[in-house]
This record gives sequence, structure tokens and C-alpha cells, in this order.
Amino acid sequence: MRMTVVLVSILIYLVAAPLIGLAFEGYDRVVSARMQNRKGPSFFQPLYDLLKLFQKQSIVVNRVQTALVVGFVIFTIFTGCIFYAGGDILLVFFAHSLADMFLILAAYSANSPYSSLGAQREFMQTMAYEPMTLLTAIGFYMTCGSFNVSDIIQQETPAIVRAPGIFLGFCFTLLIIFRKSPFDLATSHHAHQEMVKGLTQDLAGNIYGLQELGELYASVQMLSIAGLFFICKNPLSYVAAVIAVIVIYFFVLLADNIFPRVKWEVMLSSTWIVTFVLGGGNFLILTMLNIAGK
Amino acid sequence: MQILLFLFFFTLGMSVLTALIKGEKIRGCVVIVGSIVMMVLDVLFCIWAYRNGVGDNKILTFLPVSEITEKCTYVFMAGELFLFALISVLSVKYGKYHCILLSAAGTIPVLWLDTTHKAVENLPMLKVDDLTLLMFMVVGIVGGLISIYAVGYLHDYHIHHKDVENRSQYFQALLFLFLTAMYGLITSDALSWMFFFWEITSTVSFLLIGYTKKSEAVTNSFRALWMNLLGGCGFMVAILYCALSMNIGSLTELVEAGPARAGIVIPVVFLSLAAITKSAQMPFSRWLLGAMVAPTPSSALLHSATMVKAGVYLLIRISPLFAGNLGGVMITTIGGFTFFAASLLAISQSDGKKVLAYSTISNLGLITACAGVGQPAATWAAIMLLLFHAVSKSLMFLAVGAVENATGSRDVEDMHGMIVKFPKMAYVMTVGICGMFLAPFGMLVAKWAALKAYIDSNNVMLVMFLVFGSATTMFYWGKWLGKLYAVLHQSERHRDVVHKSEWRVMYCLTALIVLLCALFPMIGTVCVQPVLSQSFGQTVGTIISDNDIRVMLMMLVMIGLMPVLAAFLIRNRKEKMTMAYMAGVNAGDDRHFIDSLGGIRPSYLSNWYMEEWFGEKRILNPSLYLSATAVTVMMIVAVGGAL
Amino acid sequence: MESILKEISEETLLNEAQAIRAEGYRLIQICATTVKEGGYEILYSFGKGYDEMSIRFRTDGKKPVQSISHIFSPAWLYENEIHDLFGLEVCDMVLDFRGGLYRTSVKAPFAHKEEEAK
Amino acid sequence: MSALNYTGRALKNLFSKPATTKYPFEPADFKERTRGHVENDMDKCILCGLCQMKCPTGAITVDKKEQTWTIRPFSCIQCRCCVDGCPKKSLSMGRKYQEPGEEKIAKTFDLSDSQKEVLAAQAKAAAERAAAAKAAMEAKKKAEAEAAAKA
Amino acid sequence: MKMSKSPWLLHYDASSCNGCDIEVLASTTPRYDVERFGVINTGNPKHADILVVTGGVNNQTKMVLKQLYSQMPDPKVVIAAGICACDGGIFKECYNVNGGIDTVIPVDIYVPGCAVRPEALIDGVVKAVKLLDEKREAMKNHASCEVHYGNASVKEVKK
Amino acid sequence: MGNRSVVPFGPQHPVLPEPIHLDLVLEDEKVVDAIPSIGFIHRGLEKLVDKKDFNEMVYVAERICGICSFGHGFGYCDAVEHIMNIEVPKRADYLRTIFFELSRMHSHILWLGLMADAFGFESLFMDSWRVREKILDMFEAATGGRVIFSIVKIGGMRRDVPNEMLRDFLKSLDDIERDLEVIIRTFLNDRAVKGRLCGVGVLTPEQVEELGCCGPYLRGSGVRRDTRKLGYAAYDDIEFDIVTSDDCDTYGRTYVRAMEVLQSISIIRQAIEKIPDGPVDTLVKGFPNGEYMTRIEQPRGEACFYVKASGKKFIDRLRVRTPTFANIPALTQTLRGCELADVPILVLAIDPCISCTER
Ligand code: NFV
Ligand code: SF4
Ligand code: SF4
Ligand code: SF4
Repeated sequence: MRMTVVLVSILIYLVAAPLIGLAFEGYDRVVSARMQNRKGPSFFQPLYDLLKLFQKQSIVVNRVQTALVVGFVIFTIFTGCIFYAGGDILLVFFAHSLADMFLILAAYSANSPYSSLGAQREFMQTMAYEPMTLLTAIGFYMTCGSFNVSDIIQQETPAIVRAPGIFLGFCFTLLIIFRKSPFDLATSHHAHQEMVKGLTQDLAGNIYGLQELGELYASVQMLSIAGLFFICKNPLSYVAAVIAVIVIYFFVLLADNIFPRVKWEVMLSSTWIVTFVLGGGNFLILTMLNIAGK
Repeated sequence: MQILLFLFFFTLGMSVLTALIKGEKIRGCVVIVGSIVMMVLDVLFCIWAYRNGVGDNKILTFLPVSEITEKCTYVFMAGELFLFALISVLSVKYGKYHCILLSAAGTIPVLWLDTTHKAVENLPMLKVDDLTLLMFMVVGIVGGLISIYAVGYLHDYHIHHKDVENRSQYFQALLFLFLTAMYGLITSDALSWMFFFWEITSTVSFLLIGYTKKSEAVTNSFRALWMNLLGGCGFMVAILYCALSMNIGSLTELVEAGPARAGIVIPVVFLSLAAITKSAQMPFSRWLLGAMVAPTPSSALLHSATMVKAGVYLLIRISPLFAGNLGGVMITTIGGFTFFAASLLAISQSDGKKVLAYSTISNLGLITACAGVGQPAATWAAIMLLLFHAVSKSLMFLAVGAVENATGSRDVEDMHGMIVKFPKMAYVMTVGICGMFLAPFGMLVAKWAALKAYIDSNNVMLVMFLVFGSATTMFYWGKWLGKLYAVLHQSERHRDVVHKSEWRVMYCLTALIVLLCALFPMIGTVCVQPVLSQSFGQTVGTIISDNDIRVMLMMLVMIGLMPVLAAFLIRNRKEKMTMAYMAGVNAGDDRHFIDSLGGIRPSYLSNWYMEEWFGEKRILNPSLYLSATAVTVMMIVAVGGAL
Repeated sequence: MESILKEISEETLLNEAQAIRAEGYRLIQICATTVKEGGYEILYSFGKGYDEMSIRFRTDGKKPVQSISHIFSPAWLYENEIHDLFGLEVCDMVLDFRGGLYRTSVKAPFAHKEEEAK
Repeated sequence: MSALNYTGRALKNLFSKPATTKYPFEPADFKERTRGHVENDMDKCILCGLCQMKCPTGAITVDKKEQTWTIRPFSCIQCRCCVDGCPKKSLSMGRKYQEPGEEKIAKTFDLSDSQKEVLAAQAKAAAERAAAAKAAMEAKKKAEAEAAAKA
Repeated sequence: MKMSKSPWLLHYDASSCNGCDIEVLASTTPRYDVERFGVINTGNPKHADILVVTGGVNNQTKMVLKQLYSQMPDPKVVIAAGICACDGGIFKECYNVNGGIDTVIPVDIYVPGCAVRPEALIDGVVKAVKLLDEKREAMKNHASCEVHYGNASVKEVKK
Repeated sequence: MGNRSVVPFGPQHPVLPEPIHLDLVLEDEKVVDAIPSIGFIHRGLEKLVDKKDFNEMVYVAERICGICSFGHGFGYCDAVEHIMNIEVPKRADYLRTIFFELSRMHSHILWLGLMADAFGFESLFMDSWRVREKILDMFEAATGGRVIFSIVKIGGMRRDVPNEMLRDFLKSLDDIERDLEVIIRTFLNDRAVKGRLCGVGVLTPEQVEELGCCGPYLRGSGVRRDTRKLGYAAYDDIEFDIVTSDDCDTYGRTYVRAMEVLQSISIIRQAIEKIPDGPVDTLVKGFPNGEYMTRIEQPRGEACFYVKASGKKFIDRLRVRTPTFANIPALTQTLRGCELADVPILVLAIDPCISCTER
């Protein structure tokens, strides 16, 4: 029985995640354009973009690149599968960084200035957000007593109640993960002013499409984790989670539109401080509660 | 029993033998054969020990008090005097008198204890339990492989370093001597015996670091010496205290005394001091970095795979005693802090060996912290970390050494494009690096376990150190890995001058890493759980659930299949290859561009080191002071509190 | 605003420039012009506040012109330009592009045609 | 000093009408003076060739023989120089820009028939005048010669 | 799905006077907002479908232009924006201007104007995307694109 | 540490609509050395004097640059007018002033937008350019062109601008002023923006003088000099203060540019108020003979137009020294030791106009 549930949810994930991701991106494109007082593209534009990329010739600078990008996509999808199979959330993050590593290596393998600068910056970003993501997992563990997503969704109260600090910290790192200003250092969706395209500089045509697809899966997964904060036994909480995710995304977009890009020092220190204060503080309190509870 | 003794004396004999054989060829053969025999013996012994019941929570105790042990004591005393004399002579020669003092301070009280018969007697001197066996495997297999590797390495080393006197005979002899001492150390149960071997490892490592006799090497070797001797003094204080005021003479008794026993914190704290010096924890981390001047096999063997493990081995042994006392707090703080600070420092290094050194320090910090928690689950993680680290790190060292011999540089920057220039090596290194930090490889699993253990022990500080430290770890390994993967078109392949024997050793280690990853659940239950039940008297539950293990194995298989899949994908793809983007001025080969003056200029892509932020200049001293203060304060508080 | 133009000779250029510099002028521009009779004239304009002061000399273009970039640091740009467009040699520039500043399709397009033929 | 200066504007923009034009779904609006393309009223042109001479890019060719006026809109920089210089004011600036295309076309206009006639008439008149002048000249010369002879 | 729904653009200034450049840029800003048609200014040839070139070509930009063009994946369209890009404009007699960009790479759409008007550019883009679709069809029929592989990446050293 | 990356920056680079190339030597993110290369846009139009007569050269001069196009046309005409001793009608002078200031506004706002883009503030970029469109509308209404006006000629203006239209301008200006308020506030007060601007590319007043800088770059370092004070066109009749800033960094330059936009609005208002009626054109007879150097204050600083003529239809030499050209040595200086993330900001700080620079 459980096995079927797992399989079905993985299947749904595989099919639905890109669509949801595209929807969010479409939402992004429309809202961002409107915030800039432009009409903007249609809501389906990201879909058109993706499909177009797959129709393009594939241009590579070497063969290793393709292999690594494929690795990135496969592992990103796999990461999502772990999540939707109700697996260990720490493992989700570990697998996510493994996937990311593939992407970075792909950029390195191109051996071109901007790819490689982008790769360095991506490492920097990973270094900035990783503590927070780990703390997020820990936060779930502290509030629900388990790292397993399948257990987390079964709890009585949603995690947000006891881990608001960790939640906020996680939202902060979402800015980095979604490559949004002020933290779009390694690459961004528009031409990036010092990096050209940074990390994805030398991916072209359908290989780039593949990478975009991977990013879609990754972002859906990250949003799901944000939503997980709101989920509890009560089926209504799922609705709350969806609304919350949309709102969170809106704030991400707003931030994207009202902040300049910062330098890496600022990114690293601000993220770490946020992690330390919000994440660490919340964790400390949870620990104290735990000790007191015993 | 006989096997053990035979192994011990065989290794010692090997040491003497290699010292005697002049001819390089013959010696090489002897060393290789000897090492293989040693490994076989080692494995045989382990098998024998398991069949004799070690696996069932039993402990094999050898050498109860007898004539022989009495005699041994005298032999050891003579040995200690010899070491003291040796150190004195060398110190006088190089004008480093403080070492004599430290050595005297460590040796004389112990001699006094022995000669005045104040030492606790009637002890079993040797003991073999599961932890010993694990260490046996690490020391024997990794040590043996490295000895084999050393044969080819030294040959090349002396070709490249004409300015260094060829004393490879001596070097190899020292390696075997060291292994002997390691065997002794891990089998000793009596504190005084252990101390003897402890001092041998210090001295041998001192001699090895000074191998090249260059001034830098000499300075570094003395630094290593005094720090380790200081640790030895700590060990000595612990022995004295145990003997005189608690009537304890062996580790087993000490552990059995339990954390609650009054005054126990004093020997614990002093033993910890000894351990953190040997494991190069901050503030004693600098000797390990200095040790990197020695030829690679010694760095690999001593300074990452085995000797530094002696320190954490001791900590793991006494880890039950850390539960809920200041000793534990001290060790976890120092370990956690070292883990974080050393990994920050590693970011700013581009010398491959230095990165490895910092990473060693950092990982040992993690192990130390795990041991210091004093909970079974944390200790489980500590042991796992120790295992994985030994294998991965020795592979990395050997690979860097081989690269250095082949290309003349061990700088990470010069490994740019290895995937094209030296593919075999790139793959080997990839496994080594991934082994250090990536899921689903060993270190990460162990870290994961450590994280869970920290959370469960409600240690907020350690969790924070761990989460921040692993992020930085990722950064410095990742960028190294990236360097290897830059594809340089039209580049020349490096000539593969690495000896066959070296390759074989590296392949063995690579295979070991993968094997350990695949087998780690089994190792966890079969080899590690008994250790915990022996020392804590309780077993731990599942640390990593079966589901997760399954997922990890899937990942491993997927990674394994990646190259195959990629090859398959690439073969039938129609792709166009173009130049890399260089803002439109690529000069045609991806490595040059048209510069501002209209000429052709090579582009160069360097990793980031961020000297200003993470450089030694900025971080090293503050963290040394911080940790030194922490150690001192906590020792004073702990000892003062106990008295 | 006042503006002065002073004709000088090639040899005294550095001295003049030193003197002007000492008076606190900044460099406004350097400009070369072909002269019908052959050769070139080079005009240096300096400014101080709103005032302008120029010096000018003629050269036949056979021997290198002295660079004043040691005296007025931005001069290298103008001098490189003159070198690239007029084909005049300028010596001792602090940053010498060696003809790589403009990389024109035609070498020294402003130079006298007959010289080109030579 | 604050951190969120732009938030208000961004949110306001989000809920107000975008500043984007409707073009190309609605025709573009041009100003009255907009310089789009050059038009020639072939009813007025006298093929004098002044415009060809003045055009800085050489976008205009006047072929007097074929009686055509040609413009290459893909060379014209809308400087309005020809328009200002046309003696007959036959040139004018259209407001719509030249359509983009896959080829660089040239547009050739034949002189309108009426103008052709006018020109022909003028040419004829001019020829006549020239002939008359010549005749007059010759007559004069003759007269002078005669006078001289007389003298 | 048609490719024409998402033409990504790369702008390169081959030696224009800036007038056309800022108009190209202006067409991405709120008033004209070419993103309505899915246009993104990528700044990266490897992601671009449409190369918009302004200005005439000189020897230096010629190399760059060729390189950028070669780095764009098929199908791709080139738009010459502005009179200078079409035929050199007022500068065509300059010693350092080679003329329109069609002297270097094949141009698909010429957009005249000095400076080119954003509306004209929009028209040009609309025409270009149609071409993009056609080229994609052609690509299908030709079974696919060039294959330049070879083992160019490794050269063995001979001892 | 010997680990330095050497990377090419530009010519094709999204930060610059125009190609400029820098060889950057980086140590991590730090730029240790940068050599600029110009010459991608070099057309050699100064040489066109051989092929175009002195009247036609106005069209060429206007197309030196599409941003400061008016100034170039004006500067060239002014030099020739001086040589030929032509008295330009007053109304034409006023009109020239108005267009000059409008150009300055459009150029500065354009710059503000590009700067916003350089530090990744896309919506601010969009907003600035949206406002700029209103100025372009005025241009189009008055001259028929959005960027290249073709309205100035030797001896005056080619077309008059009716007074009603000037009054419409005033209305638009009010509008623009309102819109600019938020933009300027964001630039000058926003913490995050200041984080990117303050302390970047610091040059002391002595250094900027030494490096021969001009324009807002100069005034951003606290030097009070503005060539408009020379009083060409109608600037003599108009009151305005020189905007300077003592910050000496990119923030100071931003401040100067932002304030100059507002200042231009006030100048235009004064000019429209004072503009006399009358003709805008005088007849030009003969050919220029002599030499003259005009200095004018372009948006980016002082531009010099040196014209030498010898009484023929074709002048002998036209030399344009543009402000960007003068600021490039300063750019080279500031780039050394900055961070990679600052490179776009520093490059933009001089408001590079390469087509001006290279002609
Ligand atoms: N540099 C410059 Fe210009 C200005 N302002 C100049 O004369 O922009 Ni294109
Ligand atoms: S100048 Fe006028 S009349 Fe003369 S040819 Fe041209 S258009 Fe015709
Ligand atoms: S507008 Fe200018 S370019 Fe166009 S045809 Fe007339 S003179 Fe020539
Ligand atoms: S067409 Fe006109 S506006 Fe465009 S670049 Fe050429 S001269 Fe400048």
C-alpha cells in the first residue's frame, strides 16, 4: 500500500513539477513586468521558452559538459523523488548539493572565463545557503521528531508554529536559490551585468533547455519545502501551504524588484548572520524546550 | 596471539631489514613483499580475532602479568631513555633546547614511576577488542599500501629533488618502525606501554618531517616535536595521577571507572590534551601543516591516515568518560571549533598538500567533537569518520604526490584540466574528493550521523559548527574538483611517469572507498556496534534508516552508471562544437583571447582563495589564541574543580 | 576666460610642459594636424579653471615626438591616438599600445599620402 | 536613509496600467514633425539633381535620361537635407518609417506624366530659348562683325 | 510549438553611433516592451536566437561579429538595425568602416532608420520570428545540424 | 598569491551597449590590473572632412554619438560660426540651450537607468527609461527625431519651435519632475543602493584634476567647474549653480548627475520664460577660414571642437575631444584594485560613450 502511494506521488511529481515550475515562472514574468510598469509576456512564456530551447541545435564546447548537465538533471529529479517519496529531508538537501555540484562542474568544464567565474560564485552561494538549509532540516526534526517527510506531514501542528525563525531564514535563502536579486550572483534570468550569464554561460540550445528543466524541478522542490512548514495532519493545511507558497514567491519577486544586487561579501555575511540569528536562535529555543520537556 | 606477536616483530624486522639493504631494487622488492605479507598477516589476525570471539563482545586480553612483561618494562625503559637521548642529541645539534626539557619532563616521571614500583601492577598489558581490530585494519591496510607506494615515490622524488640527500633506506625503515609503534599503541592497554609507543610515534614523525634536512624541514620537525612532547607530558600527568591517586593503570580500568568517579576528570582532561596535540587540534594544529614538507608517503601515512588517528583513537577509547563533564565540553568545543576554523582556512590554500592538511585537521576536529559528546551514537559517527577519512585522505595524498612527481607541482591550480591531461588521475582524485564531502560517499554519511547525534545530545553549539563547517568544506573541495574538470582543448597529455606499483596502490584505495560506501551499513553493524556496546555497555539504534541507505545506494549506483549513460547519450548526439564564450574575442583555442593591445594573450582561470577573508593571516592567529585560551581555561576549571 | 596660443619648437616641448604644469594647468587635449606644406603640427591645450593655454609646434614627423605623459599623466591616451592616426612616433609613453589603440584598417589614415607611398 | 524606497513604486506599478504602447496591434502614433521617410511628389520634381548632390549618404539618384527619381530607403538617414534643399519643394518628409525588409530595396519613381510634359515643355522652351539666344548671339556677332567690317 | 514564441535576442554594436543602440535598448523598456513577444535580451550568444547588430563593421568588430554568430545555435536570424548596419550609413566613406554587416555575416532582416525606431525594430523582430520558424522547418528536413566533433580535445605528446 | 585569473571583459558584454574591452587580471574578485582597449567603434569620421563639405559635416558631427548628438552638432557649428564671425540670432541661442539641456536630461536619465542595471536593479532601470521616453517625445515633437535631431545648422537652427510647443514642454517637465522623485530618492537614499555606490572608485579632487577628468565625474569629486559657465549659447542669461559633491566616489557622481537633471529642468524653465521672438537663422555666406576651438559642456563633461579651415568648401581638420576620452585615464586608475562586481559600476561611472570617444 505504502509503496503504491510512494510510486504514485513520485509519478505525479515527475509530471507535475515542471508544469508547476513553469506556472511559477510565468507568474514571475508577469508580475515582475507589471512591477516595472510593463505589459510583459504572457503567462505561458516560460513554457514557450523551454519548448523552444529543446528545438534548438545543441552547441557544446566539449563533450564532458553534456554528460555533466545530464547528471545535474537526473540528480535534481532524483532529489525531488526522495522528497515526494517521503524520504529523509536531510538527504534531500544532500542530494540537492550533489546535483548542484554537477552543474558547477559543467560550468567548470567549459573552461571559459564567465562560466568559471559563475562557478566560483555558485560555490560561494552554496556555501552561503547551505547552513540554513541544514538548519531547516534540523528545524523539522526538532519540531516533529523525524527527518522523514512522510512523518512530518503527519504531525499535529505545522512546523511553522514552533520554527518561525527557521522558516524566515529559509525564505531568505530562497532568494539565493531562486537566483533573485539581491543575491543573483552566479547567474540570473536576465543578462547579468558582470557575469554575462555566469554559470550557464556556455550551455546552449537544447542542453541549456535541459538545464532549465532541471532548475524547474529544483525550484518546485524548494517551494515544496517552504510549503512543508505549513503542512500538518489537517488536510486544510495543504491549502494553506499552497497559499503560503504563492505569497512567499510574491515576496521573493518583490525583493527581486526593489533591491540591487549585492556583492558576495554582503551576501555571505548577511546570509550567515540571518542563519545564525534566526536559524540558530530558533534552534536554541527548540532545544531548550526539548530539554525542559524532558 | 602468535600471529599478533609475529606481526609485530615482523614489522619491526622489516624496519631493520630495510635499514640494512643498500640496493634500491632489492630493497624495493623486499618492501613490497614485506608490506604485502604484513597486510596479509594483519587481515589474518583480524579474521582470527573475530573467529575467536571478538565479534561477540568479547575482549581478548593478552600478556597478563608475567616474567615477560616485567622484562618488557625494562626494555621499554631502555627504549624511553634512548628516545630521550636521541631527542637531546638532535636538539642540541639544532639548538632547540626546549625540546630536551619537554622530553625530560615526559620521560623522567614515568621512569621514576616504573623504577620505584609505584606503578600499578598486575595489569593485562595488551588487549584486543573491536576497536583495536578496526584500527588494525586501518593501520595495516592503509599503512601497507602506503609503504608500497613509497617505493616508487621515493625513487622519483629523488630524481626531482637532487638537492635532497637520498636516505630512502632510512625513510622506509622509519615507516616500518612507525607501523610497529602504531601496532603497539593500539594493542596496549596499560597506560605506560601506550605512552611508550606514543612517544615513539612522536619521535619517528619528528625524524620523518626532518627527512630533507632543509632548514624549513628542521624547524617544522621541531615544532612537531615540541607539540607532541607537550602532549606526551599531558599523557604523563594522566598516568601519574591515575597511578598515584586512583590506582588505575590501564585504559580498561579507566573506562570502567566511569564518568561519575570523583577526580576522573583530571586524567581525562590530560589525556585529552595529549590527544588533541597528536590529532593536531587547535591550538596545536600548526605542526601538522609543517609536516607537509616531508615526502608524501610520510604525510599520507603519518599525518593523515594513522598517526593523527592515534589521538582520536585515544579519545574514542575514553569517550564514555566525557559524558556530562568538563572534559567533554572541552573536547567538543575544541573539536567543533577546529572543524569550522580549519575548513575556513582551507579555502585560502592552493597548495594541494596544505588543503589536505587543513582538511585533515578539520575532519579530525569533527571526530574529536564526536568522541567528546560521550554518547554511543556520536561515537559511532566518530569511528565511521575515522575509517572513511583514513581511506579517502590517504588516497588524496598519494594522488597529489603522484601528480607532483608527474608534473612537478602539487598546486591545485596546476591541476587545471586534469580530465584531459591526465584522465586516469582525474578519476582517481574525483573519487577521493567525493569521498571527502559528497553524498553518498562515506564522509558525508558519517557527518550526517554526527549531526543527528549532536542534535540528540542537545548540543546546539556543535550543530552550528557542523552546519557552517560543512558548507565551507563543500567550498574548498568543490573548487578543487572543478579544477580537475576544466576541459582544455588541444592540450598535451601529461606523461604518465607514475609507477605501476603506485597506480595499483591508488586503485586499491579507490576501490576501498567505493567498497566502504557500499558496505557501510554492514560495517556499521558488524564492526562498529560492538565497540559501542563494549565501551558504553549499550548498543545504539539505527543511525541511518534502511530507507535512506537504500536511497544512498541508489545514488551510488546512479553515479557509477553516469559515465556509461553519458557515453551512450553522447555517442549518438548531433552536436556542434564551438569555441567557449570570451566576450567575442576568443583567439580560437579557448585559451587565448585578443587583448587590449591587439595581441594574443593567454587567459587564465584561477579559483578563488579569498585571502583577505579566509587567509591564514586573518584567521589563523585569532583562532589559535581563542582555542589556546579555551583549552587553558577549561583545563584549569576542570582540574581545579576536581581538586 | 582667456586663451593663449604659443608657438614653440619641438625641442622645448618638455620644458614648456614642465613650466605649464608648474603653473597648475591640467591637460585638455592634444591634437595633431597635417600641414599642407608637409609635416605636422601638434597642438597641446591646457586649462586652469576656465582659462585655456595652448602650445603648438611643427614637426616633420621623421623623428619621434617626446611624450609628455610623465608630466601630464592622461597624455598617453592622446599620444597613442596620434601615433595610430598620424603614424607619428611618440617615445616614452607611460602606457604604450604600440599601435593597438585603434587598430585601424588603414595604417595611419591621417598621415600624408605621399609618405604612405614611400 | 531607508532600505525600501522603491517598494511603493513597485507595488503601485503592479496595480496600475502599464506604460506599454499597443503597437503593433494598434498603429503607432507619430508626431507631426516626425522624420520617417522621404517622399517625392513626382508632380513637382524637375529632376534638377540638387537633392542627389546634397544627400550626405548618396541615397538619391536622379536619372535625367530615364526621367526617374530613385531613393534607396536603406541608405537614407532622414537628415531632411534634401527636403530643405529642394527648389521646387517637391520633396517632403513622410511620418511613417520605412518598413523593414529582407532586402535592401531601392524605390524608383517615374516622373508623373503631367510633369514629364511640363519638363519636356520646359526643356523645349529652354532649347528654344537657347536656340534663340544662340541665334541672338550669332546675330549680334554677325552685327558686330558687320559693324566692324563697316568701320 | 513554434519557435517564434520565444525569440531571445543578442545585441552587438559593431560600430554604431549609439543612437541605434539606445533605441534597441529602449525597445525593451516599458514603453515598447518587446518582452511582450517573448524577447529577452540575453547578452549571451549561446542563448540567443536573434542577433541584432547596429552600426557598420570595421576590421575589429568583424572578428567579434563572426565569432558571436558562430556561437549561436541554429536556427538563428540576424537583424541589421539602423542604416549604418544596413549599408554603412553616413560613415560608409570612412576609412575604418567596411560597410553594412552583410559584408561579414548573412543578414536576414534589414531595419532601416537613423536612428532605428523602436516600432521599426518591433516590426523587424516580428518578421524575424517568422523566419525563425521557417529555418527551424528547414533544419528538420535536413535531418539536423552540422557535426563537428572529432577528437580535437586531446593531443598526445610524442616522446 | 600567484593565482590570478586573466579574463577578457567585453567587447560583447551586456553591461555595455557599446563595445569596450578590458583585460582584467583578477585575484578572486579583486581586479589587480585592467587595461582598457578602445577602437571597436573607431570609424574615423574626422577624416570625412575631405569628403563632406563644411555644411554637410553637421550631419556627420551629429552622428558622432546618438546620446549627445545635439551637443556635437552644436559644438561643430559654434566653432565654424566663430571662425566665420557669424552672429547667431538670440532665439536660436535660446533654442539651442533648451535642446542642450533636454539632451543632458535624457542622457543623465539614461545613465541612471544603465547604472541601476549595472548593479542589478532592473525595475529602477525600467522606470528611468520610462521617464526618459517623455523627453524623447518632446524631441520628436520638436525635431521629428527621437535621438538624432538634425535641427542645428551653421548660423542658427533649421526649424523654429513654436511657443505653444514650448509651453507643452513645461507641462511635460512637471510630469517628469514628479516621476523622477522616487527614482532619485532610491538612488540617493536607499541603503542597498548606497552600499553599491559609496566608496567605490574614490578619486580625490587633486587626482581628478591631475587625470584631466571633466563633467560630473569631476564635480562628483568636489571640483567646481562647469564649462557652461563660459557662457556660450544663452547660458550667460541664465542662473544656475554648479552642482558638486564632496563624496569623491561613485555616489558623488550619481548625486551630481541626479541633481543636474533637476537643474536642467530649471534651466529650461528659465529659458522658455526668457526666450525672445524672432528669426532662428541667418544666412551663411562664404567659406570658413581660420581656426577655433570651442569648448562646451556636454552631459558627460567638457567637449572640445577644434576646427581648422583655409577658406575652402572643405575644412582642413576637425578634431573632437570628447569627455569620455578625457575620463578614460581615470577609469584605468579606478579599476585597479576594485572588485569584479564593481567593474560595471566603475565603467559606468564615467558614463562611457565609446562612439564619442573613438569617433
Ligand atoms: N563622451 C561623450 Fe558624448 C557626451 N556627453 C560627447 O561629447 O556621449 Ni555620446
Ligand atoms: S531637388 Fe527636388 S526638384 Fe530637384 S530633383 Fe530633387 S526632388 Fe526633384
Ligand atoms: S533625408 Fe537625407 S539622407 Fe535621406 S535622402 Fe534626403 S538627404 Fe539623403
Ligand atoms: S544609423 Fe544613424 S543612429 Fe544608427 S548608428 Fe548609424 S548613424 Fe547612428
